[in-house]
Amino acid sequence: MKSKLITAAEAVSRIPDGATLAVGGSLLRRQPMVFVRELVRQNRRDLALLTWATTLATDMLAAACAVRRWDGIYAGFFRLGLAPNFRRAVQDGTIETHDYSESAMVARFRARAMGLEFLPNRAMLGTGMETKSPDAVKRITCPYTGKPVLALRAADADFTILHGYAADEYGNVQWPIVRDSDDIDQMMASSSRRLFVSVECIVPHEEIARRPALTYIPHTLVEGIVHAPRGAHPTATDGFYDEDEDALEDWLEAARAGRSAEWLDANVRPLADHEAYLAKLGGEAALARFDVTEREYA
Amino acid sequence: MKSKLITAAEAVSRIPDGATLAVGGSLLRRQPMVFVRELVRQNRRDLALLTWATTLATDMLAAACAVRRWDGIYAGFFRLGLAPNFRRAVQDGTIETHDYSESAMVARFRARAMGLEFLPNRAMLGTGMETKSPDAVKRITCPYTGKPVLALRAADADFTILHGYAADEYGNVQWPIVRDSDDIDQMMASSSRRLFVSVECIVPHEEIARRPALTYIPHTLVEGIVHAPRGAHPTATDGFYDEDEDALEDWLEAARAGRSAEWLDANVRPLADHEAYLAKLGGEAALARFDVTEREYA
Amino acid sequence: MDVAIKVTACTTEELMIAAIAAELKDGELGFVGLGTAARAYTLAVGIPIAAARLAQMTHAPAFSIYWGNLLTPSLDGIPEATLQDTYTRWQAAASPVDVGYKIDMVTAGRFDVSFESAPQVDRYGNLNITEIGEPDAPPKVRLVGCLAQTEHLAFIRRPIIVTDLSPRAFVERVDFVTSLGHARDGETRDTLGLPGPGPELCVTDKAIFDFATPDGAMRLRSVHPGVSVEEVLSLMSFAPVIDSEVPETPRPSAETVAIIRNDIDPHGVLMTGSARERMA
Amino acid sequence: MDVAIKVTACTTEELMIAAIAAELKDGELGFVGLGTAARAYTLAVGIPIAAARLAQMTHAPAFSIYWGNLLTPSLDGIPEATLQDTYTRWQAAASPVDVGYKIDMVTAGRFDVSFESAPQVDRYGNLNITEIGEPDAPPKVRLVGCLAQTEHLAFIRRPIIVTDLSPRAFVERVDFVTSLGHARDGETRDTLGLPGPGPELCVTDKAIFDFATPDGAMRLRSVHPGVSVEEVLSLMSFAPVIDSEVPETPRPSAETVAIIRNDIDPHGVLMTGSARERMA
Repeated sequence: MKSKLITAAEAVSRIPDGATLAVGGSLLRRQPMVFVRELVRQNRRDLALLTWATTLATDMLAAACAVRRWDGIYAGFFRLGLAPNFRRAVQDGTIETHDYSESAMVARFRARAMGLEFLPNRAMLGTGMETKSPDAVKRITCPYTGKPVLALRAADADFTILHGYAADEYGNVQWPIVRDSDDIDQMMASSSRRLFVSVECIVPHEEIARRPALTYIPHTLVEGIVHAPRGAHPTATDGFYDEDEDALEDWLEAARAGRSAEWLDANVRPLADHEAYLAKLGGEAALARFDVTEREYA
Repeated sequence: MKSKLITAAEAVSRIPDGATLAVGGSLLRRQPMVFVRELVRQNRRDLALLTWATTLATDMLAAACAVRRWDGIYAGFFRLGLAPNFRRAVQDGTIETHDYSESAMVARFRARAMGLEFLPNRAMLGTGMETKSPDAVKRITCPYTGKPVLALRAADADFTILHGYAADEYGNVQWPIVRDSDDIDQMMASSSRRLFVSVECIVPHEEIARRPALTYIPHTLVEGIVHAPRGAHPTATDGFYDEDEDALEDWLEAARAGRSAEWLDANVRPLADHEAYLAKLGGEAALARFDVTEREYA
Repeated sequence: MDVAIKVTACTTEELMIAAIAAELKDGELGFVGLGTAARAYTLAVGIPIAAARLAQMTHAPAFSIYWGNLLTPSLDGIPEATLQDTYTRWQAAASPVDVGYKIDMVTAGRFDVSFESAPQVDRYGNLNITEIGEPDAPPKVRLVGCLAQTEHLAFIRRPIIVTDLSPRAFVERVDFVTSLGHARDGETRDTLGLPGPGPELCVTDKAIFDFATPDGAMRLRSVHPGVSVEEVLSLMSFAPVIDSEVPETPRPSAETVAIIRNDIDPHGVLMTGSARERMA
Repeated sequence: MDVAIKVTACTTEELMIAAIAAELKDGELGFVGLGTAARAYTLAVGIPIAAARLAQMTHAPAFSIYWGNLLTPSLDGIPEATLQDTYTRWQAAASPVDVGYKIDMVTAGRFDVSFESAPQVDRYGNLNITEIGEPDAPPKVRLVGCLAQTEHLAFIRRPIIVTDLSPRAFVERVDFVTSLGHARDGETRDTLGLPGPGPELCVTDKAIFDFATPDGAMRLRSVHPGVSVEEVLSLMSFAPVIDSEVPETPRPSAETVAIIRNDIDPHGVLMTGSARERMA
């Protein structure tokens, strides 16, 4: 194995304008914000996003005018409401949307992870999604029943960005025993071409090797691993820290008022890196209040 | 949740002659021997087996003339050689075989777990398996590439028998953190209609609920849970005990000599149940020597 | 005992909880989704979870739910906070390693009942949570997407719609079909081969509907106490099938109301978006 | 230092190990399967693992293998016992919860190299581990099945066949195609759209073959020291393509032999089915 430790800036510098990008996390949990903020800093344009239930990651990229297309199951802010920047961009025609139900999106990622061009799916038969994305949704006939079934095209991301828990320097990423995995991060990793993962902590390989069943992303899939404590802030990382609701509300207030561009100019673009971002928030002294009480990783 | 604790005899009494039966475990690990021995005792006939890499379970059922058909990826005895009874029955035409490669068998179980009639697969294109089982392997055309792809029919087992680690009385079965899961037990459970699981130990529900991510078979899938310590003997249960190689060799010696029917008459049919089986082997005093040194479950 | 046990009045939400709980059977498995924002959370999560717990505490002790990534979460004592760690540490029977297992359970037909809220519901029970506007143009209003609502209506045996009655929500024809009800443009569940029978009930703040009609159109099953058929009709953009006699939705007993208030949701966590006004 | 370092002679297995190790590149991922019974275990598991470890210790420190359910198992120090608990507790980078992940990695083209042993190999590199006999009748000899060998030849970039040379094994046409080589009955990998290029090498106890011919037929690449082309041909039921000059398989250096004997497999666990006879 080879060390794959890199910086977020280096990882993002490899992602060109126009790339198709799978973005991990679900709802207010494990949004890969370190990479997202770096994409904003590096002024990336014209991205096509593939997501599960996405919140801040997509809304921030929409605010930065970085997105031309979105495929996913949900874009909003969970209990905090809708995603203002994403919504406006969709409504004014800047972002093209391709909607998929959960089993359909799972089928698309699984197909790619299995090396297949398509997987069959029946959930979207007769819905608006069947005709909305004809390039990736085709009706075929089941050779056993003669009934219709949809062939859903494999999700093909050029790059994949995820935020995870603990990893060794080689890129073996493990989850805690008690966790919340209502997302498709593992599936996105299995279907990735070029994968970057930020993690809360780097641990010795010996710790990984002791419990190999906890490795949900193996080193062979990873191109770069980024050490980024609190990397999902202001969203949560289960087992590490909770959401920063004030920060989320602050974003949403600016977003609803149409001031997100200014917000990014003030709070993201001038900061050199994730360390500077954490320092601006007051560092550990201010952020430790979001920590969960029982942690599996120190 | 409702208690689902039953005896192996009760579980097997619900499986009729002629049933299609998915049989768990892989190689010399977690063969569901408690159910297999009970199937022999109850003199079941005409079974169609669906297996992963099967060893003693299939060879013993073949010796008992209980099998008419086998679908699977492997039937042998791993480092100990071939499966003598199975082999003879196949060669004399008593057992019909339907061979699948690993991704093909996975596709068949996944299809059923996903509620689909088929999944696509390319691995078996151009092989002997493509034409051997025309009822479950049909060539179709990929709607995206125009290339051939095989539609593999969902595996449809009437009953599924597995041997697991620890469960609560409701049928939530958990695995240890360090384990060997080179099998498709979880997939077989997810694709089952009527599922019976024997386990090494029954633990309080509170212990299960503390670490829900370790539950690999949830109670909603389970019809009956059987408390059967050393239930995989003479094969191993990872995390609990190793193979009993002498017992395996004893079986193979009789099997190679064509004396398996007599062996079953002497060592399986007269014993009332699993407790009697363990007692005949000398009980804990004799069997504790196979225990692994580090155990997660007491 | 608390004095609440003597109160015969109940809130609309308590009536809805009791009505839904009555539909849940012992040993069944229900799917609870998620709700964006306050009222949607109450409709999609709060009311269904309270109904599930009420069923467990009364006639259906072995009724289970799947919520988030938790199968059969313990519902005795809903915590006050619902930040991430509450979900992470929630006691449950299972929390699969891969959300694919949950969605497979749905598409394999392993769920009995589910709960749906939607900004648009139409005559045939089609639901829209995706976008409002004309086809082939950017939407006038972008909504959240699809989630698993599509699967619920396609595969689950008895989906129950839980949505407030309003002319904007109850439309003749949804702008976009996120989830197929009983028919759309001549295509039926049967011609498509969808395994589930489609939505069974629609529980609102004013009345309960079903789809027990030859063509699967919505039918008024009962009106809540104090609500007239005319009021119901005034809150819909289409006319449902109405039988000659429309019964009243049964009021929950005082005991049931007390259980909801004192035992199931004492902190009001589940009803954050509820007005909690009392019914007469 | 051990005196073994001075020995220039080596066993056939050591020669095979060194020849295979030379094919493994830094950073690549190899698939090691399983072998039924003694000699098959040596060919399918022992020699490949020793070759992988030799590559790691020499020119390819970041060469990884997947073996059983272990991704990148530690190979420094092969344990003496190989009962279940040895595998359960083996240190590794990952051991996925579901064997489906491993097989998906194969079908998605994530493996560079694999190692195959088979009772029947034919001119085009088709392999048979399933059954021997005529089609449409019970087999004369039932073998083990398919395992993932089908996937190896379909999807992996450089499958390496590792099998002892004998007329019974090297046949004109395998009775049953478990794994498709370069052609069969006019159907080619190309018409079928198989992603991998097919078997690359065939390493035997007497010679090494490749398939560097216009129609993908087997070609004699080198003969082992002390083995003649005639002897090779006498051990095959078909004639491979033979160039005018057939080189000798390179002998491993004394250092390499010492590493194999002293560091990689000091207990002889990997070579349980090996005769360990010394070559001249």
